[in-house]
This record gives sequence, C-alpha cells and structure tokens, in this order.
Amino acid sequence: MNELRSAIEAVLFVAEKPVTVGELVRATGARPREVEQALAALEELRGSSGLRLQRDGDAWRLVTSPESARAVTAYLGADRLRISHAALETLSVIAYRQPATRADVESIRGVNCDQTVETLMARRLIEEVGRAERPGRPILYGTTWEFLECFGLSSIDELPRVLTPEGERLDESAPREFAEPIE
Amino acid sequence: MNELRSAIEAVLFVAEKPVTVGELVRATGARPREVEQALAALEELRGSSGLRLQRDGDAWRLVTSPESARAVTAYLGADRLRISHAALETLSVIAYRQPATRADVESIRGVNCDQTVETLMARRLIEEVGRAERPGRPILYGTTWEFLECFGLSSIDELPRVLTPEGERLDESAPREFAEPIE
Amino acid sequence: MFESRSPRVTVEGFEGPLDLLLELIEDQRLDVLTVRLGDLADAYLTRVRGLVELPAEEVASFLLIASRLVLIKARSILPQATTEELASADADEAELRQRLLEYQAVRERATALRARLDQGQRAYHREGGSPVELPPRGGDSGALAAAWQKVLALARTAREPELVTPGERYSVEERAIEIEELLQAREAVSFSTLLLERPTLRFAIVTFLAILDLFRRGVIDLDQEALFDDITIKRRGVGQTSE
Repeated sequence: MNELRSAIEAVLFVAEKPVTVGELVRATGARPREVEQALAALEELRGSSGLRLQRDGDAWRLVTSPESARAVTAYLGADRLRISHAALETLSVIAYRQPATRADVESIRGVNCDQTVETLMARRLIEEVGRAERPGRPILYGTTWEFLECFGLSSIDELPRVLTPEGERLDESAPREFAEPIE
Repeated sequence: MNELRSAIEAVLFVAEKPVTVGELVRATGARPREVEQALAALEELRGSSGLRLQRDGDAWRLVTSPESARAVTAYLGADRLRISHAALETLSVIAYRQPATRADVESIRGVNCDQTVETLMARRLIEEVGRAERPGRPILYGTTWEFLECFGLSSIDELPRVLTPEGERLDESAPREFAEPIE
Repeated sequence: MFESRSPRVTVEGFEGPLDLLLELIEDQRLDVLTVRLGDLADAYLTRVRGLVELPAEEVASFLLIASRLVLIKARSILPQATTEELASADADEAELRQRLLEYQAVRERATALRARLDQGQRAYHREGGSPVELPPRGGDSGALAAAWQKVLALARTAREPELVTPGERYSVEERAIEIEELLQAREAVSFSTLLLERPTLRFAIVTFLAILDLFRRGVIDLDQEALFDDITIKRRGVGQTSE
C-alpha cells in the first residue's frame, strides 16, 4: 500500500468523528485530488477486509464491514436496533428525500409524525440539517452517520431501491437534492 | 481476506482496549487455534497498511503504523480533543449532573452509553467516584481534573449555565436523585 | 427505551388512513393505478366503523380521506352531476391516487430497510480509545453546554407525551348507536346540536364519521340548505309523512 493511503487510513482510524477531504489534505500535505484518488483506492482495497470506508458528502470514516457484524455485536454485547414500523416509514421518507420537513413526511404518510421524528432523533438516526426557505422556515431533517451504520450502508447512494415499477418511477422523479415541499 | 480474519479485524477495530484470544474465540465462535492463525495472517497482511497489529501478552490491538505517525500527529494536532458528538453528550450529562450512573445517562440520552463511557474513561475525562446506594450499587462517574484542564475550567462551578427556552435553569428543573445540583 | 413510552399511534395494525386505504386495495387484489377509488368508500367506512378506538391525533386525517372518498363516489354516481363536478371528481381522484402511489413506495422502502435491519449486517464505528497517548486539550466548554442543552431538550420532548392524558374514548359505532337512538325520539336533529356545547375535536370528528356511516347504511337522510350551513339529520322516511 502506498504511503498516502496508509497515512489516510491511520488518520481515519484515530479520528473520533468523520474526516473531511480538507482535513486529510492538511494532515498529509497531499493535494485534494491525490487524497480523493487514495480514498477511492482505499475503498476498493478495504472491500475485502473487516473494515469499510463510509462516506457522507465530503466526509469519510472507517467502520466495520457488515459481514463482520455478528462477531462485533457479540463482542460489544450490543442490542439490536428495535424500531416501530411507523418510525421506519418516517425514516424512509427522510432517507430517500433528504432533506425533508415534518410536513413532507406527513403529506406522504397521511398522519402526524411528531412522535416518530422525536424517536428517530433520540436514536440519532436523523438530525436537523437546516431550515427550509419558505414561510415558517420549517426544520429540515437528514439522516446521520449512525443511520448509515445501523443499516450497513457505505453511503446514501446505497439505499435499497424499491421493487414496483411505480416505485422505481418515484425514485427517479424524486432526486435527493429535492427539498421542495410536496404539494 | 477470509471471513474469520475480517471478523477479528473488525472486533479489534471497535475494541477500546486490547482483546484476548479468549474474547476473540467467544466473539467469532472459532477455535483458539484458528483465531491464532488468523491473527498471524492478519499481522502479516497489515504490515503494509496504515494500521498494525500489536501484541501485548495474550491480548491484541490495532494501532496506527509508525510510518503514519506524522499525518496522525498533524491531524490530532494542537486541538487534540477529537470527540464524537455522542461522547460529548454523555460527557455533558456526567459533567452537569455528577455523580451520575450509566443508567442516568441512558435515561436522559435514550441510547446505550457503554461505548461513550469507555471512551471518556480511556481519555481520563471521567472517572469512577463511588457507588450509588441502590440495588446493584451501580458505579457513579464524575469528571476528572484532566476534564477541567481540557475545557479550561478552574472548577466545576465554572461550567457554563444552560437556559431552557422558557428561561428556567435546566440544572434546577431536572430533578436529580442521587447527587446535589451544581450551583 | 423511548419506544416503550411513546403512545401507540397504530390502531389495530393501521398506521393511518392511507395505510388503511392501501390495505383495502391490496385485500381486494386491485391495482392502485387502475382502481376506482370512489368504489372503495363503502368498504373504507365499514372498516373505520369497525375500529374500536380511533387515535385522537390521526382521526382528522381518517376523516379527510373518508369524506374525499364519499365525495368522489357521490360526484360520479349522481345523475345530475355536471361536467364540472365530474371533472372535479376526476382531479380529486388523481390527486389521491398520486398520494397512494407515493405512500406505497414509502411502505416498500420501509420494508426494504427493515429487511436490512433483520439481516443484522450493520457497521460499527470506533468510539475512541486512541492508541496515541496524548492528553486531551482544547475542549470547548460552550460546545459542552450546547450538548447538555440538546440532551435535555431531547429528554424533555421524548417525555412530553406521558403528560398528555388520554382523551375521552368514543368509538364511531357507539356514537352511531347514540344518534340512532336519539332519532327514535325525535325525527330530526341538527349537526350542531349533536356536537353539544363545546365539543372536543375528537368528539366532533367521531360524530361526523358516525353520521356518514348512518347515511351510508340508509338509516338517515342529510339536508343542507347551503354550503357551510348547519346539517340537518333526519330519520329516513321522515319528511313527506311527518307524524
């Protein structure tokens, strides 16, 4: 493994929070483009190990591979995430449309979502990511690193696609950047 | 990389302290001999990456490679408190309510806090200060002098006051069962 | 933890009015894309009537869907319906169908996410225990205070539902029986009378659903002089042959 890749891996290992490309550039003294290439190489290399690279936008971190989950869960004695179906529906609206407001969730699910949003916040599966530019400036929610982790995803792009043709159509018609209210 | 090696790597990655072969056996369900073989293979494989396997008697841990030290130090730099959001929240509960038990932290944060408590202990930001007088005699945690030093406080009394939206003092409004409020 | 405290928003397995509607469509092996939604009005009201207790916060949306289904159906079967009214029913139906499609996709996504959870193939990050032995420095006490404030705010909102006392419990069926009995004694009654002095939202909605249900079963006739006027509820058959 080349030196830059090793350095990046080591930094991601000691970091206690996701590391941006900018931080990696400062730490290694390499150029942004080199850092990005090294991350891509590392991502591929790590594909077959017990560790994976996880990405959210510009930030990266090292996590365990989903295939090792059983051993890690056994070692940590961790609890399995228990989540109600209602909360999971709310989560899926936010995950696939992020950022999304409570009103977005309610207009799709047809029911009040205050409780499920609070539950998801308390479990750190979603977080506030800003305010919508419209009257009342409602809070926008997005998913967290913990969300990616709990569902064993490397990034939001890995969200499972739905099966029906209508669903596929909706997936395509609602791109991720889509932050407009659903009318 | 084979499955057992990946699982061992993942366990060493999340572990807060060196992991014994016995613990790896329990976590993976493999035989001691298989675990030792996998560790040896992993050690060799890891030789050229940013991480190394380090042996301490019967216990093993992952550390950064000496070659990456410069980047790691540059990243950790002067601002050394790289602490996750979750750990900061746990620390805030313990700092403002001390002494506090894990159950206190969990009842407030609503999520399991074992990992974050271990992190804070490893960083010497919190320590055991006694046992609560109630069934199970759970450990009570408080902040350390390193905590004060780290946050630039001369005493716990200097913690910033926190106000609720309603303007009332939170540390007064939140009843504490086992310790005196911080004044 | 938090979940055990949260109030149940699910009624007999239904997550909401769209869920109920989708379930009816699936029960009858119909396709969301082609089913005539108005045709489901009767089945929908029957199921709503069967729900022992409607959750207070959701009941308004159950009502909204119920009344839209009835409206779509009414507009499409009334012989005197104008072209405009029919177009309006079509637009209503198209909008509702679009919402159902979106909701159906959400349900499938939730199921896909559930499958991932069930596989247990999650990732774990490293919490710390840095192998580099450096004493921490540079902590920001403001960030600590902000974290504490956030934790308390979360703890507070998560507990709020406990403080809310469960409202009165009426089922649509009980209310329908009450109204039917009332109409045995007097042949007509106004909607505002049925609502009593100061109705709770819940009571008003359950009463309205009960009236819809009685109308659907042919027990009563409804009369409204003008839009937004008070509705008069009459025992069926009363009117021409008043006693």
